[in-house]
Amino acid sequence: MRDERLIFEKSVEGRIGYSLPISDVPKVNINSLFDGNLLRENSPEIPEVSEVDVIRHYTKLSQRNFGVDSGFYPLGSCTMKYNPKINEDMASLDGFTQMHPLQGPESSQGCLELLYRMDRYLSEILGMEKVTLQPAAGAQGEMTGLMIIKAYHTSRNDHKRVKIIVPDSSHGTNPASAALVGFEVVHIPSDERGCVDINALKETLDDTVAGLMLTNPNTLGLFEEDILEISRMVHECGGLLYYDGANMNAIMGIARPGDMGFDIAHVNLHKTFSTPHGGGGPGSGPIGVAKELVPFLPVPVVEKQDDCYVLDYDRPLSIGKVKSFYGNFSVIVRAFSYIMTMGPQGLKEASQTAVLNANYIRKKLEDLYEIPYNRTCMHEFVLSAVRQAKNGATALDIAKSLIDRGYHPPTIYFPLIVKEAMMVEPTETESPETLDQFIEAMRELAKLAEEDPESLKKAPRKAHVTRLDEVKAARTPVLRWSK
Amino acid sequence: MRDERLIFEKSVEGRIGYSLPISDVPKVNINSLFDGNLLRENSPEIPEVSEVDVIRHYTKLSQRNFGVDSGFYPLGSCTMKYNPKINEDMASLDGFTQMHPLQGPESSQGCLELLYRMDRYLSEILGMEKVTLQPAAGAQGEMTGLMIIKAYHTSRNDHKRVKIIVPDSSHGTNPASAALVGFEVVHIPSDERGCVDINALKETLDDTVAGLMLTNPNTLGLFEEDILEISRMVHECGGLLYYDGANMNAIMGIARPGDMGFDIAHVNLHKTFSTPHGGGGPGSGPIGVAKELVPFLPVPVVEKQDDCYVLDYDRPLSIGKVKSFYGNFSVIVRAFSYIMTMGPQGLKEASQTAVLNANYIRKKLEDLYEIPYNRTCMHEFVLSAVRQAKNGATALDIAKSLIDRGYHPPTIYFPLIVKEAMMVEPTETESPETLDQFIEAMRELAKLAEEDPESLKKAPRKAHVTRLDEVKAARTPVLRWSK
Amino acid sequence: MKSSYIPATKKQQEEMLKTIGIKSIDELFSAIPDQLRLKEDLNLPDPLSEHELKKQTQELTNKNYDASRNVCFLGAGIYDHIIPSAVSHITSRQEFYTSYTPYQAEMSQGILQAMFEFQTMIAELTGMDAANASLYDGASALYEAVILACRYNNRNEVVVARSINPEYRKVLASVLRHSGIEIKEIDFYCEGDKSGTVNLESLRKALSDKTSAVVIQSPNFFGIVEDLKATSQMAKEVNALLIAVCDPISLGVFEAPGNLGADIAVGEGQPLGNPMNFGGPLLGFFAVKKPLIRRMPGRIVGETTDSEGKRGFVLTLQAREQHIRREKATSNICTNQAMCALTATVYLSLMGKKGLYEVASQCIDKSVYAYNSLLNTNSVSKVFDAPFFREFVVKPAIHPKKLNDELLKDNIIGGYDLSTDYPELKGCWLVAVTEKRDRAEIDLLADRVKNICQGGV
Amino acid sequence: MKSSYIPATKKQQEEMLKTIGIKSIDELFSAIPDQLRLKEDLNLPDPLSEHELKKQTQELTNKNYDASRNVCFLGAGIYDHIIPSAVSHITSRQEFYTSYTPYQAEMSQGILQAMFEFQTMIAELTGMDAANASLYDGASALYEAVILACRYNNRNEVVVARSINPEYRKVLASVLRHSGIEIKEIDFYCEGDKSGTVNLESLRKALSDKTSAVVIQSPNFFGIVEDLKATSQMAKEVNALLIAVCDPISLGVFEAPGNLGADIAVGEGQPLGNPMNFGGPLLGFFAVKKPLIRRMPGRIVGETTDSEGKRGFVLTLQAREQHIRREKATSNICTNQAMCALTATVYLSLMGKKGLYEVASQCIDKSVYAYNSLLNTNSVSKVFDAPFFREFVVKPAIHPKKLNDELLKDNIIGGYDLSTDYPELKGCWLVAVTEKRDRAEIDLLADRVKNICQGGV
Ligand SMILES: Cc1ncc(COP(=O)(O)O)c(C=O)c1O
Ligand SMILES: Cc1ncc(COP(=O)(O)O)c(C=O)c1O
Repeated sequence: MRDERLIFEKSVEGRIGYSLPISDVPKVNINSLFDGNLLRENSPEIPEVSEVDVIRHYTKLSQRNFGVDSGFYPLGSCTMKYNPKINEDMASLDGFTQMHPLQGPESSQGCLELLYRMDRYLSEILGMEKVTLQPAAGAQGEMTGLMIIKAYHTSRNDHKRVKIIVPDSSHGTNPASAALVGFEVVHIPSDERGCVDINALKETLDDTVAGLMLTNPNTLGLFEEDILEISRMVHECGGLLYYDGANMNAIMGIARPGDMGFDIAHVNLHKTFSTPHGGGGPGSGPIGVAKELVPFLPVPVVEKQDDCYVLDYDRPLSIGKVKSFYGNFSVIVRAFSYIMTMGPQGLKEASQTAVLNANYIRKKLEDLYEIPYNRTCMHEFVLSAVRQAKNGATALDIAKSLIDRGYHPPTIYFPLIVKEAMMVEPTETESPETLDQFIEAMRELAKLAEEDPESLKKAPRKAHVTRLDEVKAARTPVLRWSK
Repeated sequence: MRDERLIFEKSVEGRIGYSLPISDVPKVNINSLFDGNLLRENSPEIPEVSEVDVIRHYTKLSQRNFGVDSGFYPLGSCTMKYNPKINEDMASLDGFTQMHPLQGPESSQGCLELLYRMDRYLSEILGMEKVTLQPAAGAQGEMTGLMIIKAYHTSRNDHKRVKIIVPDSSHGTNPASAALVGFEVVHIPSDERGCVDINALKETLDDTVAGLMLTNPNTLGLFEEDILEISRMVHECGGLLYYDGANMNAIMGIARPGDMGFDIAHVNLHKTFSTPHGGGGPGSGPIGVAKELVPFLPVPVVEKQDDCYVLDYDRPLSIGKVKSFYGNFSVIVRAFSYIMTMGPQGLKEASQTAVLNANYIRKKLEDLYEIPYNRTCMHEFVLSAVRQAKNGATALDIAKSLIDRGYHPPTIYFPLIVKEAMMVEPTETESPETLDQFIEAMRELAKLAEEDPESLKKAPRKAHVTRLDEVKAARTPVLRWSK
Repeated sequence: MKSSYIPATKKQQEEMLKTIGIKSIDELFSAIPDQLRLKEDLNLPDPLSEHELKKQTQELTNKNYDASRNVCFLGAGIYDHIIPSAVSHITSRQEFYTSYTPYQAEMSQGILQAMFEFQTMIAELTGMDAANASLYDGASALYEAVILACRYNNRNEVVVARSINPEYRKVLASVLRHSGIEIKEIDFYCEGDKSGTVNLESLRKALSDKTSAVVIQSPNFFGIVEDLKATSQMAKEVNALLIAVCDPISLGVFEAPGNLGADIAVGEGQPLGNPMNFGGPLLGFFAVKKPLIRRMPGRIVGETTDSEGKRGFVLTLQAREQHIRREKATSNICTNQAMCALTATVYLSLMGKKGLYEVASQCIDKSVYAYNSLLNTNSVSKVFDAPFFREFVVKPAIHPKKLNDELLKDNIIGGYDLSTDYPELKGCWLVAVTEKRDRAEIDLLADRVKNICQGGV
Repeated sequence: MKSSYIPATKKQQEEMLKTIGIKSIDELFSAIPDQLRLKEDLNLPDPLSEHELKKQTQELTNKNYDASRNVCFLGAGIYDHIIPSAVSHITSRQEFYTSYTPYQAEMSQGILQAMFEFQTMIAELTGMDAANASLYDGASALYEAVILACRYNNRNEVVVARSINPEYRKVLASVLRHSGIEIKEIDFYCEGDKSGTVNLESLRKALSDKTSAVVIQSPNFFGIVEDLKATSQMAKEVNALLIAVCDPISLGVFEAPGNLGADIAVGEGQPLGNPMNFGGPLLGFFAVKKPLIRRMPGRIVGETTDSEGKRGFVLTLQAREQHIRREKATSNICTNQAMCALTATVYLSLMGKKGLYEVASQCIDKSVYAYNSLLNTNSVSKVFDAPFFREFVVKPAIHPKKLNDELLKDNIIGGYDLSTDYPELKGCWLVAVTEKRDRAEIDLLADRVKNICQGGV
């Protein structure tokens, strides 16, 4: 418990933690084989520790971390649902983990079949024609989708389309991805209902618009009711619609981006399809596209020929590659297992329950917290701690106080259009009892925020550290240990 | 953190945590197939929880437990050494875990080969002729050995040998096993050096003595220097010598029970051979025997015939079976992996380091704690907290205070011949830094015991519970949850 | 090469030697007479690296025909049930499996609470008042039960049905050989609608005021459900205890022995989520009615409170145990099978009331289907008449051993050859069909049996 | 059947609906226009139970030829190294893998500290001042580096050696296509003792004051160690940055790019304990010299103190990132490859200074042995002259594709066919030999190659 040294600080000269075969081939004299300049002068400071040291060190670190398996994790927009254990088992089969990506189709039919089937399943779920599994995460999916948008317009010799429209409530990756692909980003405001301001959109639309990025339900957890109108408008002016699938957990089996008029949609397997987020990743961000965009998909595309699966690289209109090989395969295996065990009804039930859970919490908190757009929400909702903040306890203080009560706090200060935002996404894998306990904690904190806001400012008190100084960290960055 | 309910208290009617195939055979009407009396009237109160509930519940429980991977665990006599991870991997291979014990030798050659090789390796380490791997733990090994002693004397028509001698410092399983097999137990005292009192032994020896049980080094961590004399005496009077192998970690590759004159020896794979103890088990307690006792070993014995391994049941003098099948196979796999990765020098180095570590701690604590038999010890030593106890802080209080400092306490109040005993066994897998920190903690506590003994009585304060009332638990036993 | 499991470096060891005041590690061993000191290394293979070990071990497993690559119809006390994936994700938590007996309760609340839950589940399943925290296996649980009974009522005869697991009977016989306890074995009906169940007439005859206990298993070794109630009434008449050997999965549908008059219920907990593991480790469970609680063998966890009144758990009733009572202890057991008990606890939590019932009833459905399918081949014949659970006896046209050898070629692990243990059942074959088997596998079995028996291949 | 992952029971859901004040779950979706509401279930397979999924998935893996059952000599950027067992015992800790980006530092100190350690190790290996906490893969790390460089010095040409991984070149090309950044590719020497390394004359010619950065890989795609120093001097002359693509294992023996003039070091961290996983997830690492720190893409962990002065770790320099800066962010990356970075950290901790050197030098010993063995068969011919690390190019007598097909029959996964990416290397074969291969395997390879090329089988 007391020990929080870095692994480097546990290093002892000469100690070893590895077990390697003794080489049974002749030893090469490295010094005579290579020019001396090429060889390392000083060994890197990699710690010298035993296996025992390593296991204890990282076991201890794990105990200082909080995951979904530790408890409720209503981090809005991130869909921190429970990650079924069987999926982990399937992803760790030697027959998957020990496959080299360049073996060739003959010796990797199992992998290719799985990728092919995932393309089919995700296409069905998204209402798209075809899916590429190459992008490593949502943001890379966005980049890929935007590259396809660019390629599409270019292929039509329509070179003036330099703008991508994003709502002001959108996630930061949307504008950042657009910029990465060389688009100009145009923000449009939300209306008083928290949705795309149709008039503002109308004003923005012209023949310089390459496309619109939208997440639906949006980051306020609200379904864009005018979506058909929006997509008509964008299409009419010659733009394409990109669907940010981060919020797909609200609508699986209920509605599909393809039917809404979206031309491209990504889906975060690490959110909606229950693959673990792993302290920040890896994720997987496949994108599906409408029929006319299929030629632009990254290479290779997995195709089925008779009973064989092949990798098709011969696609002249393809945007090329966005990532090495075929995507985050082992993440895809987990999502595949998830779809296979949930089935169509299971996925729908997941979304229904996720939405029910979010509305339940919303209803039970609406008297104590300001909820700027307070109507039936989808799988998440955003409350505002403005009332509490006025009294001195900000969203941040409430978040830190939740830590002491054993909860991971909701996402805070996002979306940017809500002051003192707390974005609550319970997911379907939480029991009503857990929701009730969380509600209770939030209500208690609202009360405390009134009676003793100072006490919230001192939180957390029960974590392994008290509140950390982020300003100091950024002002004089210490980004590595040094001897 | 706050949640410490029982799994039963989390049950919600109708909730499920299982995933089973839907039966694809005709449904049988159980009520018409079986007599109504035979069928269950009320369902058992097995909790109704989801997979999420189960994972969180037991993950949380695990976090309230302390293992070797959590830190130093100098529980004397139990050899809590580090359990290498590769051994776990080997034991969890489908090719082992999914083997049915009654498949027959044709389809289980891999298992049988492993058992055969373990017999050979352990025989070599113990200096014995042959080893049976059947006993599930040390105590069952003792029982088996004592049954062999009985069978041996009986086979010689020597029916008057009804006594088993055990030293007063011996582990409780020794006399208990002897009683189980129907022997009369005779305790002999230790001498002032902490060893078998040769004179007392001499007086006890006669033709009613079936055998002597001894652990060497003994439970004080001292090597019985007169072992050759002792074994000569016992053998001369017609008795056999049983070696309690709990302390083998002191002498692997250095000395062998067989060479000392022992006729039977068990070894605790879960101690010396690094298999995890699992919150109390499973263990494995193979026994090796000298040549003349081989016919009495339990059936079946694994034999090698040409290149095949067979199970030999045709052994007329065998004591029969002491356990189902062939022993705790998956524990044996771990020990096999351990021996294979350590090799002969590695095992010796393990014992040498274990002994060095114990003497190092002993030396560094001898000024502050009473050490009744203070000379070079083997892999463990026993100190006495009498000095501290006089001042009000007992061995128990010191133990509980160690918990707050992040250590598992040593074994306390054993062996019975030392007052306020604390039996410290560091093992070889602890680093000198860890030993130094533990020494520091023990020295601090000795000081506190002088200055503020009351503070030790309040320990532990940092564990998940404060000191628990054991008397209450025993007086009014609550051994199960009820609705 | 230095072992990666031993952290002390040469240099550190030198310093430690200095502290101790000696020159070499060898000096530490001077108490060992020189003639006992090994002069050479042990004759063991040179050490392997992890990678080499993995390769060699995989070669070993390749010589095995395991139930992940073969379809298993073998039972006879150890069963190939479905094990939920979540189980091993819990039991592989280091804080559990690298800990030991929770002598220090305050830092072992995790395993203590889990054992308390285990005891509760076993008590619930068996309908008893209390259970311990595990014994080595079903066989050892049985000998402990018999010893308890004989000490309790000071009698020294036990009456044991021959229809209990022969492995248990063998262990019982060898462990009790020198104990002064006499075992009387009771045969089973070979004909009629009770065929395969214990012969109640023989049982009645065997009972006397010397009888300490009656031991009966249900479902018995042939898969047949015994009439525990009748047996217990007979036992009560001579004031003997009833020891019921039971299968935990079957207790999802069958009446608990505790409700049928059993005083002690023991059995094998392997089917509760534990892999077959070539027969070990297993999980002996042990449950009793109230009067026997303080006579139970093994570890027992009890509820208590901490100094602040908070609920907590400790090892309790330790005065029964060997480390306190030595030769007067109720048993010699020390290390037990805690991890297997944890496995069972997690398994049962996942299955829940409903899942356990589902497993048990699928075992019935599928074994009945297999029984009928086999009989329909006309290559096997009926042996017993009473209804069974998960397992049944038939007599194939060719010898079971030969039949199994042939089936193995089709990656089928056949049933148990009863000839070994029951001369009267020569040529009989005990076939187990759990919920893990599907129709296609059962159909394949029937098809292959038919072909093999009819001389085809 | 109800999913075991959704705890709310029907009854509980009814009560929740009541609280919300509606009658059915459907009402919650009334904001969705009716014409968009699916009227039928999705066309997906019916749900499988765990057991069925396991069986079906095993059938899938059986169609693969994986490196646990076949001997792998394939590299080309992804390597089959030995992975210590302890690695997955850590990365499978639920507290790690079920957590997400540590936005709430106080309850995420575990992953934050581990990432801080990762950053330190990468900085140490590469000889740079700071590293980030991971990017998607080597290829994405490279495009991020190029973008950084162009924004940093406001130039828009990058000079890229053709001897870098073709997969990276392809990704670079597609991502930069519309960025206004121009890529100039530089060939490699085809003859002489520098054959296989970047053509320094061509490189010099390509450089100008428009050059933002030079991209070079060492060991390059052919396994050959490049002269980074010479390259960096040339880059410096035109004030361009040097971006070094490097292999982390090789840095156990070769000089760190940071000490040879590199401004940015990127690469693929898969060889550090991450399984090949059919190419994903991988681990992009990214390290820079001081002036570029605040321009790095991705998450960065920094040290700080808590309110009591205790050391702690937080995500820092977030003003670079998309969630704050939106379109002005240094990158769009959000979810990264944290678990792969953790894997690498645990791997490196286990290997230590000495183990890493041992792995690297065994790679050299074994690849040299394999190279010589293959040449000795007279069935393959030399292609390049410069010394290599772990991987080398030869030209077999028959086409690599054909050769690989034959080798597979002997459970050997052959080398990479260079024809695809390098027309000038038609018929050439890139063979990787890690420390995991032993002499017998290499001898078998040579023997089989000889036989196959000479028409035998
Ligand atoms: C609404 C939204 N869009 C896009 C993303 C980006 O996805 P990823 O993190 O997988 O790159 C996120 C992720 O946090 C998100 O919440
Ligand atoms: C000295 C001694 N003998 C015997 C035993 C009994 O071994 P087991 O617990 O494996 O039954 C022990 C175990 O604690 C012991 O320490």
